[in-house]
Amino acid sequence: MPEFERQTDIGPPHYEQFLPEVIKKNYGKWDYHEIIKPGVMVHVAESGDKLYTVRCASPRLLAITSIRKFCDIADTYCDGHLRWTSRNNVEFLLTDEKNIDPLIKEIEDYGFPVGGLGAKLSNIVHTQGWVHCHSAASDASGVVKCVMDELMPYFTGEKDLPAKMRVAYACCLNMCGAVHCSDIAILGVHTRVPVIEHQDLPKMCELPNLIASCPTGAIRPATVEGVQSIEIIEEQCMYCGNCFTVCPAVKINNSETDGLSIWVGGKVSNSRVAPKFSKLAVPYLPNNPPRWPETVAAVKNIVETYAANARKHERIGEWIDRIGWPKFFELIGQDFTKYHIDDFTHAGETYTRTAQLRH
Amino acid sequence: MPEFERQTDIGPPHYEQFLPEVIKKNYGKWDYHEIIKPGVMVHVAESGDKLYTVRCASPRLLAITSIRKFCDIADTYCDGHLRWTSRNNVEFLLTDEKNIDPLIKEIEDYGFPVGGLGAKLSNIVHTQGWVHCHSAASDASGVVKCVMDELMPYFTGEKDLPAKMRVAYACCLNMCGAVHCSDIAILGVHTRVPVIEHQDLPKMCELPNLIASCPTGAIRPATVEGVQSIEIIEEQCMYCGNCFTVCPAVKINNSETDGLSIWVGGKVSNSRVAPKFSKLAVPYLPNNPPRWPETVAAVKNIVETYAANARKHERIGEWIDRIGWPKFFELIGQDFTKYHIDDFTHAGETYTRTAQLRH
Amino acid sequence: MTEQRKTPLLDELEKGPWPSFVKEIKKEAGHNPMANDVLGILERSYEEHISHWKHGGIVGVMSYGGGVIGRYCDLPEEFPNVKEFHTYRVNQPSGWFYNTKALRFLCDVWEKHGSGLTNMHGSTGDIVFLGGSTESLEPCFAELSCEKEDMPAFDLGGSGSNMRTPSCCVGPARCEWSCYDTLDACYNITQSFQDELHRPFFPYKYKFKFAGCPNDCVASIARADCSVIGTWQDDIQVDNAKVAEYDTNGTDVQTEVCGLCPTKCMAWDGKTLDIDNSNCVRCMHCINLMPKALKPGKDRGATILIGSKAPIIGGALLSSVFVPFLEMDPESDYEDLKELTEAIWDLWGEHGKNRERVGEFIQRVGLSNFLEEIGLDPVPEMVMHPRTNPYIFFDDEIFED
Amino acid sequence: MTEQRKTPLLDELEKGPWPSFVKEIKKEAGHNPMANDVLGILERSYEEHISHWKHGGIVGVMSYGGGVIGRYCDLPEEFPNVKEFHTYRVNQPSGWFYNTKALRFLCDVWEKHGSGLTNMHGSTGDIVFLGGSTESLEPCFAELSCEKEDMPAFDLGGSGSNMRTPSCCVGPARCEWSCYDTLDACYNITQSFQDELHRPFFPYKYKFKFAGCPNDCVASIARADCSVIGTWQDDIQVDNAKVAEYDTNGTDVQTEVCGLCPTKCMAWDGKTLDIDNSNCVRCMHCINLMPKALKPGKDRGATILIGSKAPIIGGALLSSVFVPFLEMDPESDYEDLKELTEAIWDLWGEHGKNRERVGEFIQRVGLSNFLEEIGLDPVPEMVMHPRTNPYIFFDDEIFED
Ligand code: SRM
Ligand code: SRM
Ligand code: SRM
Ligand code: SRM
Ligand code: SF4
Ligand code: SF4
Ligand code: SF4
Ligand code: SF4
Ligand code: SF4
Ligand code: SF4
Ligand code: SF4
Ligand code: SF4
Repeated sequence: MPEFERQTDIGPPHYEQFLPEVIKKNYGKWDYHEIIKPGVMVHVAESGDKLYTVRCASPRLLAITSIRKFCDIADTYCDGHLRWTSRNNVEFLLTDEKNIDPLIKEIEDYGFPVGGLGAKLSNIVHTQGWVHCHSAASDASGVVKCVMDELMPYFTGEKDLPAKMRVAYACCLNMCGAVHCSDIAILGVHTRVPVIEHQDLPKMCELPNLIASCPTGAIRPATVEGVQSIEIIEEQCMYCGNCFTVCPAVKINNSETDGLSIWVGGKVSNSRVAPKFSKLAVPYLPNNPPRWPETVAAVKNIVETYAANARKHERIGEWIDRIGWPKFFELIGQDFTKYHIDDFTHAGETYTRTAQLRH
Repeated sequence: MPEFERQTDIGPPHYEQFLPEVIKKNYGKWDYHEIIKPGVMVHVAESGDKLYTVRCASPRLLAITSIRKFCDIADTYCDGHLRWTSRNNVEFLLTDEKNIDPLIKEIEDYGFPVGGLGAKLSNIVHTQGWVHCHSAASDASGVVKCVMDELMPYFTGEKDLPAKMRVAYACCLNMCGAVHCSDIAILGVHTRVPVIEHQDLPKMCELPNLIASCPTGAIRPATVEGVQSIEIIEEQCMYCGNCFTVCPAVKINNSETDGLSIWVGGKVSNSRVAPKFSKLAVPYLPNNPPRWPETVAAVKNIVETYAANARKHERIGEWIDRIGWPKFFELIGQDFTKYHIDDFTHAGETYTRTAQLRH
Repeated sequence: MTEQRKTPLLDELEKGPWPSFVKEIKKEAGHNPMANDVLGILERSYEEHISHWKHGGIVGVMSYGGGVIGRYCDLPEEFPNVKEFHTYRVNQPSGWFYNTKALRFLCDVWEKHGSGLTNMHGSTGDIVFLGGSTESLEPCFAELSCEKEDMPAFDLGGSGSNMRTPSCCVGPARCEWSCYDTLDACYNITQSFQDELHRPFFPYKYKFKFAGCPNDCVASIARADCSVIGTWQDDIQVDNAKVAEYDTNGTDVQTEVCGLCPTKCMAWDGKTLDIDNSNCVRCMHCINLMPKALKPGKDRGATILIGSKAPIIGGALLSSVFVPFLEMDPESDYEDLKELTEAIWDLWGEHGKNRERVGEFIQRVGLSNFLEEIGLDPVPEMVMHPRTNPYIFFDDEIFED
Repeated sequence: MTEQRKTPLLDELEKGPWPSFVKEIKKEAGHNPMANDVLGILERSYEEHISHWKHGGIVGVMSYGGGVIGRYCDLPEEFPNVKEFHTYRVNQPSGWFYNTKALRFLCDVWEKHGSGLTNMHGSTGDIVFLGGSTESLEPCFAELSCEKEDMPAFDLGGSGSNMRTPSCCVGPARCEWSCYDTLDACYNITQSFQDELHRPFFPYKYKFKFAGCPNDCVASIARADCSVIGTWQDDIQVDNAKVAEYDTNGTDVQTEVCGLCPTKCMAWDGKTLDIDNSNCVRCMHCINLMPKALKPGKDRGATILIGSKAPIIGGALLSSVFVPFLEMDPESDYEDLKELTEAIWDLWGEHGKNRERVGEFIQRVGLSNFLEEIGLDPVPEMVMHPRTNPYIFFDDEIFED
């Protein structure tokens, strides 16, 4: 008999065992909450009980060493309870107000700043990048680190923002970070037609799947170098890389020409205005590790322009809708190019079909 | 030498010769206008000159007898000057205020009511119908007459409206009346797959054009009854009749099943909100000449519901956008059906992609 | 003269207060056999719920490819006088202005050559002569178009795959808001493109409509391949004393005017109407409500929008912004507009598919490509918002700096 | 133990105030060869601007079709310890709540079997164990999943064409606005569909996300095939005294609260907040701004929306309304939601194309047809507006009355 007897289809452990007592007692009976200082909030229950939350940043990629350190801290101050947020921040759950400051000191000393609550910049949701993924047009963790180094005051609350700001990063058009509805999205882009390894292709890939994978129908079957392979109609290829996703013999990665693009104005909440997609702001910036200065500068410029100009409670997309896209491009100093105009299936729906214009 | 020597490419006569003196003098120098009573307005020039306009209805289909009568009236009161509007009303142009009432009496006695100015219902823009067109799913002039008989108080000003109301009629999906952006549009619809006269088809029609004419790609070449003809994939046909437009052998008209549909909420002006398309309100009403009672009742119901509920200056589409479509359907007592949900190219763009809902 | 047709169903449409088209037909039917037969065949349609007209085939006047819509009935034995029942599209004068002399002339010609029935006007804007025989086409056209003393000559408008008859709003002739001379522009364009109007050699129809301001009283944005809509660049002209008058005489300026401004760029404190003109989108609403107090600015011109059309084939389109602001000085002879138009016609003429309107063509090839070929720079005014999908066709230029 | 890799480029990323992932990797690289090699290969990517990972092929644990993403590097000679570098997706507990005991257990297991590196959490919500060898898969999984005293067992989450690991917001555990029990619903659905989670037999992935209110703190509307978003049917609960307190303590209630309400359905006169609840669209804005004074109504449940996804292939989608209001009583065991889900899976399973997400499927077959097959009536809430094009597929039923 093996040491450990595998079980299948048991599902995740039940969450209840992980809830602190104060939550179990007041589950579903919270009355209100208040942010008491940057990164710290209190939830008050109908019973009068209080739950304090201290939120700290995380690079998402965590060593078990760090997780164990979090455990030590949680054992000391939180009766062993903590959680992660949907944006990869860590939340320590306390009942004793006196523990807040010592906890903050300890976690910040360990290198994890506290903040991100309320009308602030939160953590950048991101993806694998060169750390683990084959499709990545750029690294994920590295770009995120560089951008957040620069924007940290908006996380910790040293600098103010009109409203919540959600930045997201995805390393290719698969968009695992679901960056398509972010205040600011940084997106890795391929910019060249894939190179086909014809000799490998028939062994590795199924032709019908491969052909069906292309959003613009750029792929057609062809006999090349004596094998049943494919050809790509160059003018129809917009480098999405989906052919590579289904077929490793169609190489999309390119160390010279892969780069980054920046998108703005998306949101997810239904608050005030309906959820929105992010729209293209900066079509292409070079891949420039280790510190991606062009990308960092571009993002910072957008954040600062927004912070200086938007009204209270306005997410960046609401602000742009109020001032108009021409003004936005003017303010951030970005040329409007042919790349900004949609040319995919529903492109016509984005054309301005009114004479309502600012002049 | 013929009696009349034809000239070509001379274009229309120059408009200037048709302008009354007061217009020539004040051309481009009008200061303001005022509606002084239903159907009558005055334009005051910077010079202080005044131009009065009396607007009267017309069925658009005019006998030369009537046009001559208009000429008599214009000669009597308007120094021989009149014009038509973009919605087929007649405008008599006067400088002497005293002539207004006699003119109104005379034209109304002749059967042409005065009105349609300002926040009123104007004339129904319409098309040929059974009077002249091959494609017509219903008559145009007849439906228009019946609807306006019922709604005339909104034209003459006896009854009030919150804003301008533009109704339009088109007898088939070609929409020659450009009804697609009307407050209320009445649209003739075919509802059955066309019947193909295979023996005639090859003689009368070019196959590639015919196949390309179908918006849903329902037509494919086929040999039927021994000739090179086409077949229509029934499930893909939505009866638009475009195949009939390009090929007389594909018969779309059907005396049993052709009918009418009603669309609401479109507009053209850029005032307040951008121009909008009309949206489907009532999918199908039977073709019921000579008085089309179902259609008249449905239009009247919409107009009355709007008049009773909208705010001042709100066009019908603006009103519906404020109260929401569910409420609109409830107020007019119309079932929401599968026909109301778009299923053409950009259908997905019309789905509700927010949790913002009234409950 | 044959007896007037019996029309019990149509007679129902003589009742009621709105002017009756049946009465109109009957006004001619007593003395005009074509009018009488159209009454009869229409009654038949009312009985049977179906049209009795057939496709036209090619009829017209010599050397023109358009201007006449051929029409035949499918019951020629019963209604011999409308066996052929073609319509003429007679090009209307700018703004649909007439004097009675010209109108009487048109009536006389049409009494002589046709049914005596008209549409004033067709949806595109033409004077429509409703129903004439093939034989009558040439003599009728000759009489309309011949040079005569003291009486203007008329020409035919468009039909088929050509430029269609342009039309325009009443504009400076009677409207205080007209931001350019719509009548002149319409006349000028019509005259400049007579060949394109009369001889179809486009992929499909091409319509012009000229509106003097964003109220768009000719519905140009909904039904013109080229919609020319007047607008201005500088500040709205405000007379605050007059605003105050409106405010005391029944217009709640804050609620009705400022409150409905689409960008909420105005405020009224009882004395001054404060307009943030940089955020005014030239919608006209405030001006519409207070014509005595407000006027468009003085730096005027037009926005050029392209591509509106009815649903067939790809779905209806509204026109979309092509040139945000174009000067429309009559002195310039509208050279810019003409150059753009010719560039569009060249491109679409060469690459447009059969029966593909220019709005559909632009969507098919992509607005960016279209602009590049025409030689216009993309500007953000052309789109409601930049693209949301990441399917970007990058050129090598992105690698330059 | 080999020497720690030299990483001059990555070392640049140890600088700066934000927590450094390079530091994280180095925390393990000193004693874990896999972590050390991933550091090395990543440095290479930084030098060459390119990924050194290859497609995975099928790796996994026995009897499961998902839960592991296979990964190999293309430089196995140089970096032998990451020759195989698969990730495990370990199904997280609802709401990402942990106690330190469970966390330490996870760390211990991963120290033993893998790189010691994790993502807390993956974008879908899983605990991601970043990098293990093929050989380690079974023992690691066994240790995670085995029954043990006083320590919860963990299972794998989804990958491939199956149900993906559901996730949910913190909900009633800490949030005063949760309109249903997100943690319970997420747990219940996950447990009920274990087979669908572990064994891919769908056309493509299918994701669930549960948000307790329209703030949507799990971004469900943007990235879940089924987005369950809490809402309420009755009136917002108002404590006017508390509204007044906000008004005096720095919130301009009229401007900031009422003025930003999307339907402008509220007014504040200094004493009473008057809400026209029939026009409230449950956007949460007013409640967000004044949590002490306002609360969602008491008649609570959820809106079910379907179909959001990333751009590939047809363009990104947001989820669209499928059931405007569904009760979410835990007592009901979420039977309605499960029934609807199974109906969708059956239909899409049978007719969906390979790699076609359900949102794309609905667009392809048409929402009306989809609803008909599922057995739901169309309601106007499902669309922003009715159709604008006249291309209607009429059935014979229109002739009945
Ligand atoms: C902890 C977390 C849920 C979880 O289960 O993990 C959470 C928790 C709270 N959210 Fe959230 N939200 C969380 C992700 C989100 C997301 C999802 C995302 O960012 O990916 C959204 C949608 C974002 C978007 O629209 O793009 C989100 C949109 C909101 C909003 C609406 C903001 C707006 O006006 O658009 C509120 C209301 C507010 O802040 O006034 C809100 C409010 C709250 C409150 C105040 C709810 C409460 O009463 O407890 C919580 C703490 C406030 C805060 O962070 O400022 N939460 N919240 C998530 C924290 C993420 C983080 O680490 O930053
Ligand atoms: C005579 C005519 C122009 C022509 O060259 O023939 C005309 C003339 C005027 N229009 Fe117009 N409009 C005329 C068709 C239109 C159209 C086109 C149409 O209906 O097909 C529109 C767009 C309709 C739409 O949006 O669907 C139109 C939208 C307006 C508006 C904007 C109304 C709105 O708020 O949406 C105004 C401003 C107003 O009324 O306050 C306006 C205002 C005016 C003024 C007041 C302009 C002026 O200062 O002289 C004119 C008379 C007022 C009136 O009718 O109430 N006119 N006007 C057309 C009369 C048609 C008719 O017989 O009823
Ligand atoms: C006479 C007129 C209707 C009327 O009663 O006023 C008319 C009548 C016809 N139109 Fe039209 N159209 C007329 C204005 C329009 C308009 C409105 C406009 O120009 O402002 C439109 C919508 C705007 C547009 O251009 O898209 C219009 C969109 C169509 C279409 C659809 C075109 C499209 O691209 O979607 C067709 C179909 C076609 O061209 O094959 C069409 C075709 C036709 C044909 C020629 C029928 C056919 O199948 O070929 C009709 C001849 C009817 C007859 O027997 O006399 N007609 N047609 C209008 C022209 C009179 C004039 O010259 O003043
Ligand atoms: C690990 C993770 C990113 C991360 O760093 O967190 C991830 C990683 C991958 N995703 Fe993803 N996706 C991850 C969440 C997402 C999300 C976000 C979400 O689930 O909320 C999305 C967008 C939402 C959606 O589902 O549309 C997402 C959209 C995709 C797509 C595009 C799917 C589409 O329909 O558009 C692909 C391509 C595919 O499936 O072939 C993809 C494919 C992939 C693959 C398997 C690469 C591939 O070509 O097959 C990546 C493996 C990377 C690696 O080496 O580990 N991944 N992927 C996320 C899963 C972790 C977890 O289980 O918690
Ligand atoms: S976004 Fe692309 S490159 Fe990044 S993890 Fe997802 S699939 Fe891989
Ligand atoms: S990269 Fe995208 S567009 Fe280009 S061939 Fe591959 S799938 Fe098609
Ligand atoms: S709408 Fe259709 S039926 Fe009516 S005139 Fe135009 S083409 Fe003929
Ligand atoms: S009626 Fe329309 S949809 Fe049907 S076959 Fe003809 S063109 Fe196609
Ligand atoms: S479009 Fe403008 S300028 Fe022309 S008539 Fe209408 S309101 Fe006057
Ligand atoms: S024209 Fe329209 S946008 Fe401009 S100030 Fe007036 S109402 Fe506002
Ligand atoms: S979605 Fe709503 S219920 Fe859930 S945490 Fe966010 S605010 Fe609270
Ligand atoms: S929830 Fe939103 S829509 Fe409802 S009253 Fe509050 S702000 Fe208005």
